[in-house]
Amino acid sequence: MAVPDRDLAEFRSTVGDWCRANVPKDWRRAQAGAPEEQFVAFQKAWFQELRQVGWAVPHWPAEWGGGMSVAEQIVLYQELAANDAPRLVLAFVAIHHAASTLLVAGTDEQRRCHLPAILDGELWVQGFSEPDAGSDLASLRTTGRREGDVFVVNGQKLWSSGAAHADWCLLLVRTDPGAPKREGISYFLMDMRTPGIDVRPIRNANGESHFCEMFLDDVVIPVSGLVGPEHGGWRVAQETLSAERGMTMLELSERLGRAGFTWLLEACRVRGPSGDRLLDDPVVADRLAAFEIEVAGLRSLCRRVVERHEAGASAPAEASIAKLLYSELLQRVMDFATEVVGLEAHTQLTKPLSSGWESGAWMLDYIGSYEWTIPGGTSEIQRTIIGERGLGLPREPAAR
Amino acid sequence: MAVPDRDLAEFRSTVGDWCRANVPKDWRRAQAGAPEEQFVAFQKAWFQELRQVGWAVPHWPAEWGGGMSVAEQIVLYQELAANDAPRLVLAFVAIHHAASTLLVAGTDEQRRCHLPAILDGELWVQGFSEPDAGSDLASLRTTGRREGDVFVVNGQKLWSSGAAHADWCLLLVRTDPGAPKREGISYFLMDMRTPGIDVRPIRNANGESHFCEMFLDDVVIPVSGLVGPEHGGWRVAQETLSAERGMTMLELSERLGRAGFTWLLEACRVRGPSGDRLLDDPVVADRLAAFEIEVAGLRSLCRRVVERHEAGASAPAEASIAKLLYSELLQRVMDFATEVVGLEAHTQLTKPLSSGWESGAWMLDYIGSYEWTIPGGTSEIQRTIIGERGLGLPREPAAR
Amino acid sequence: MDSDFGAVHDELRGVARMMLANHSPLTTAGRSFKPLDWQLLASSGWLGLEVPAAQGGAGAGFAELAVLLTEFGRVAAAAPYLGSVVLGTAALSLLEANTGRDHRLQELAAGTRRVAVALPTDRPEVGQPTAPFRIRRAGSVLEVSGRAGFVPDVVGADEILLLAADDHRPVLVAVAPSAPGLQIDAQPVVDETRHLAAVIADGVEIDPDSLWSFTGSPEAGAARLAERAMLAVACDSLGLATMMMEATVAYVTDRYQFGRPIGSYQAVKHACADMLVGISICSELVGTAVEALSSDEPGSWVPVSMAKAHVSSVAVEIAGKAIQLHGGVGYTWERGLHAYLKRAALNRSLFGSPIAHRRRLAARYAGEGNS
Amino acid sequence: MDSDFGAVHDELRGVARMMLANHSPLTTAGRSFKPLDWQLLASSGWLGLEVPAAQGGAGAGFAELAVLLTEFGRVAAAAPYLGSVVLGTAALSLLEANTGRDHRLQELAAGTRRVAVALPTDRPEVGQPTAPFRIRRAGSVLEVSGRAGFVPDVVGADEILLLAADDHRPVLVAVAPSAPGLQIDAQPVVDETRHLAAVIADGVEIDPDSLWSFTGSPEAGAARLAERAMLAVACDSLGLATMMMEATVAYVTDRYQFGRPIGSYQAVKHACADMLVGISICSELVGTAVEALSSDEPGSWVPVSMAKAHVSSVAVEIAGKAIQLHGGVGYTWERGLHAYLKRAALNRSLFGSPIAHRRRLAARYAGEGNS
Repeated sequence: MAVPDRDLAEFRSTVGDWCRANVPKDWRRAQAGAPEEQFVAFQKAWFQELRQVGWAVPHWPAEWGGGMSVAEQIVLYQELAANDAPRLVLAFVAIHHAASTLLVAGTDEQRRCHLPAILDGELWVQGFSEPDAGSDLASLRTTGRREGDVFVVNGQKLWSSGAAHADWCLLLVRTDPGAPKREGISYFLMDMRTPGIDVRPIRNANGESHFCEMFLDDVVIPVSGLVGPEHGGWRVAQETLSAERGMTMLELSERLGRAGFTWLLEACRVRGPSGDRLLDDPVVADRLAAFEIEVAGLRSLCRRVVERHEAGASAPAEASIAKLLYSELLQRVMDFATEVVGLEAHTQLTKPLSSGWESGAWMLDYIGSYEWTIPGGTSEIQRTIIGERGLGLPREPAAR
Repeated sequence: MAVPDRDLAEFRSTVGDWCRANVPKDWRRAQAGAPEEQFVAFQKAWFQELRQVGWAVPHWPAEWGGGMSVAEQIVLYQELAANDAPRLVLAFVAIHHAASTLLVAGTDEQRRCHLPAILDGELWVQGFSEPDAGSDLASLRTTGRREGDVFVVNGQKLWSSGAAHADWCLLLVRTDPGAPKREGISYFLMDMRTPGIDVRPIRNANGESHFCEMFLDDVVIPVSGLVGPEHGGWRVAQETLSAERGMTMLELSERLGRAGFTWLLEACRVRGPSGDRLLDDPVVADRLAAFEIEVAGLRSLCRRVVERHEAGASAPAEASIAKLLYSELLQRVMDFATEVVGLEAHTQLTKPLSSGWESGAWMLDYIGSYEWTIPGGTSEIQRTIIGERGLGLPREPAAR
Repeated sequence: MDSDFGAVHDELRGVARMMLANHSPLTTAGRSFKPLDWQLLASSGWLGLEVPAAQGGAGAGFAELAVLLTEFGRVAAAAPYLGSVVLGTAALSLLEANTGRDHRLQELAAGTRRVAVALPTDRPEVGQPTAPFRIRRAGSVLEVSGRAGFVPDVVGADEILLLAADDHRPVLVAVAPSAPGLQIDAQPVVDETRHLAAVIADGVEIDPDSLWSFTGSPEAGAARLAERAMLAVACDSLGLATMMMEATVAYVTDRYQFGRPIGSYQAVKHACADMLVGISICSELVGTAVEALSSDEPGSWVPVSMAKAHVSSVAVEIAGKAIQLHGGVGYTWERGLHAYLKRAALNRSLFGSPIAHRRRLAARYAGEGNS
Repeated sequence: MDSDFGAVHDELRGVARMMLANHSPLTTAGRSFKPLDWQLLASSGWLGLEVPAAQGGAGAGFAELAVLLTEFGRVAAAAPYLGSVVLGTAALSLLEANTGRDHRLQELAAGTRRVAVALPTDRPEVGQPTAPFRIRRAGSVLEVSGRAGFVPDVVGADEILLLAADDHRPVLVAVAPSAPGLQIDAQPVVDETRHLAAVIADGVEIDPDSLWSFTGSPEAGAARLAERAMLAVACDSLGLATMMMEATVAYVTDRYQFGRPIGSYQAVKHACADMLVGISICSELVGTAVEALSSDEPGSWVPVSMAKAHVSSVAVEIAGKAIQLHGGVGYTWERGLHAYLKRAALNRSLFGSPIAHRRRLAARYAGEGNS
């Protein structure tokens, strides 16, 4: 997969030129606090723009419309970040989790049905978490009763980000209540137009409503919606969930470096009423340098993680290391930015949804950072994974 | 126990005047790196000086030579710290642990035998910890076999600070191997001249040897050496061990504030070759201020802890809070001092043993700080105690 | 872990906690941040706590006020208490006596008048607040001009007291919100429990009877006002941090994952322990500062700056950790924890950042002598 | 978690780890800090790693040296490697070619000569090290004077190279330890694995043949030397931190308390996880800096300062945490962990404190443009 350095440099300038020509200049201002429909329309349009140049799903196999080398993907995401292109946040589950599920464990028919549809704009939602199954995902209680060629599903899902706009859902359901908790779960593709699905938005700490609750009342899913074996869904979820995390962490760490840290520097260069700049405070400058170092280390680490993953030489738990580092560093940077920018940091009341986890609205960004330290395995869970899988430390005794 | 403010002010000036007249001016220099015998002689002499003015055992009951109010003790320890008087480190176990054990659980005869002797210079050592019983003290394995009027003791004790100089030992021994682990332990007073006791010094990380291993080979202790009921020693240890911790934490926090922080300030005021002072670096100044605040809070907390203890209104786990705060703050201050003072901090190769945990030999003091975050319940254990006893959080499930 | 100012304080605290119990964003499911009922506060005697009995107040001191402020912090109370009571009543009390003043104090205690005080909010200089307004005398006409940002509780106030320099001497000037030349720009912030505004005066003509001098040293009076503001915020942060700890302890005791209450896991338990340890120090720092300010100790700014710097920082950490330990639930609007984090972060920046306060403290080290 | 520079590096690392396995203070029970056998290092080709093949060396680069330096850090090796190899050989390599130089390189590679290099050790200025010595020309007589503290590996060196200013141009001057006017004061430090000394020259007369110019820009040559010193220390800290993590993981897996291995407790497990996370970042920073320095990138001081600032700090934290998690055993002399903490703390201060390096980095932000 080695791509000559010269070709990479050329690709970099191609992406850069394209971005400068095509990234809407004022998208952040226009999208900050924009109504939901406008956000959805913007995301769909941007997805098609990227698709046209072949950069919407670079990580997919060539036969489905991707086929970009990892080295090129790294360049692509670095340049998208450097040019502050909008992120594909709305299609995220579709192009990552849904696609990797289909590619790894789906049937040919499922793939043919959905992968092209995703390219045309089909949106997906995750239906995994439940009120009593957060970190302990395997304790989920949504039930699926088999009746001939269909399953009848009842239960409640939580934190289903984007459910309001989704066409399809990746759903984990307990289909064998008698089995040990990880062995009675099936993995389904659920059409969101099926009767019995009630989606209610949940306002998050910033007042946004991209999270949803999903109530499932006798929802009928045909057996053809199964992914992997009946009752064998837990393994499918494990294999497919984290498939694309490496490249996502790389993209986000690039954005933290290029957008987040750079804007913080800019904010610290603004001259106050008395002509002084935050940067002139050596205490602030010292902290900025410390953050720059950590961000540089994180970006380097993320590149290494995707390269090693590509080479089949991943170190154990390194995806957890990257996630923990990114999320906690993001949080500390945003907390610090809120502190030093001071009262002005509290006056920005909206931020665009199409960004990375940094928008320059520091207080909102600080709060938003908890969306990275909590979901997808809390920082506490990540540390346990790193200790046990990364270092081989003994597990805790099981609860009685 | 309310002492009028005026009397306290007068007492404060009495102690201050006495210290200025009696604290040897150059004791730190003279004692730094001094041979063991010189340290012991110095400690014994200083103990007698304090005893003469009634300040060696102020916390003991009046009938045994103490009887000072808590308010006065606070003043006493504040002034001893402010005037950099040597600490009674050699007699520490004798005047605190041994005395409180005797006062709380000893017989009249034991008290009459030992309390006056301690005033005359009798030294004690703790024989609690063992190689496999550190944080989990109750799992100790030293055995005591009853044979008529005596117990025959075999085993190994560790971290017995000052055993080389001790006359007597507070000893925990498993006397009923069949009982649950906390119910088969007895508490003894052991004469260190008894045959079968082999004391070997252990060098610590700083190269000092005040810790010892103690090997017990068929050591015979008469039944009269029992404190509390046979097999009932665990409760005795629990009741008496932490008795004086509050006042000790107060004394040490005063020394951290008066000696430790003040010396750090002085070190930061020294002009370097180019005429600059560490203090002129705003990054250093900022950290110094942060430490000053924490030390102020700690000192205030320690005063409150002893006052509440005196009033019988102790909050749960507050002794653990004080110990955790002191030990970790000490460690952070010394680490920071080592960092900012730089290479010079590494050139001080000795420090006096009669000090608090700060001597101005920053690197040695930083290492020495682990003597507070590890023994007496590691910081990890303290946090568990604070969570469970201070906040009522549920315990971990027991190991299988 | 509240500080213990004795039985009177315990009673005041108990009453306040009961009355405010249902006003926390934790119990109102984040639906609204409705201000507390002002008349109820008046009838509880809380508006006139420091007003002399002669003017219908309780004649108490800052120590009692601090108890209430901490309780308000516990429920992240949305009430113009900071502007009108902590600063307004105190500003008037610090003035030389005059009938206008006494009359106003009476109305403040009764709840029939509300005021705001425009101090420098963002970067306090070492020792002495700089007046953000200045007086100009043109013949017999008096005018005030200047600007103060982020002034608490201006909108809805019947009168605004401006800290102004009258030939370098700090004085207070009372202006009506409707005065020609006075502009009030609401500055909405992420924290919906606080209401701030910029006050801009451009040659506002003032009645000479509305220009008041501080009793004693004008500089000391202005400094005292600023210290009250700083310490009030520290009390608030202490209260909200305590509430966050209690809510977290309750949650992690009830919430099970992997067959155990999550509070039995060391990662969670030790994080809660660190909250208690942090609050223990905060409580001491606030107690020391309150005592110093109440008893008018010289140099009271030292413990006040210590408390403001440390407590306002620790409260953000604790509120953030509370959200983290509540997991996804803690990140919802409904659960209300966000209101505490936002308020804690705003508190950190109000009336001087922690870095600014530490700089102020560190300036004392510069001399070669003892600190 | 070592950086991967390919198969050659893996082999070098493997050989080194095997050869050094029994030299760690962890395995020698802290009995001594005996220097590694210098002739053994020579016969392994480690002394001439960067010496050209023509002079009997391996003709390798700093990337290979970095592998060894990290392994030396793992065992807290007591050897004059920093002074004689990292700085000495490199200093000579950076000089304009001359027979004296080539001859010396040959002897250095063979282990028959040892040198030390006196650079400013404590507070490096932004960008450019200031020469601690200066040349004075009195007629045809050349003299050097000045002082450098904490110079590594001076005692026992056959020759000392002084970084000196010759009319503001940095040059290197070779002096014999016995030269009249040269004073060497050993500066023993708590860390017994390092040997430092102050070098004081008071009008030491020098042979004109011993005054050497750097190839190319003299400033660049001097800067390159300083960067090598900084990065060598960062490599050392990375190695020792990694060893501390591994020793801790092994200990907490074996040590039982309350019926469980202590590594099964979250407080311990998460602390170990944080070590791995910290080392992962350190490893990246070192890798990036080594690449920049090896390939002579302009601006290589940026990744070098980043690595020095961060890695040398994190290593102290990790070594300290290792002692803490080992409990009482970790605090004994015998266990040897203390040697790592002492060396880590010394590394933090050698060749620029973390604060100084961050100040240097932050100076880049001052412009209004992009960083």
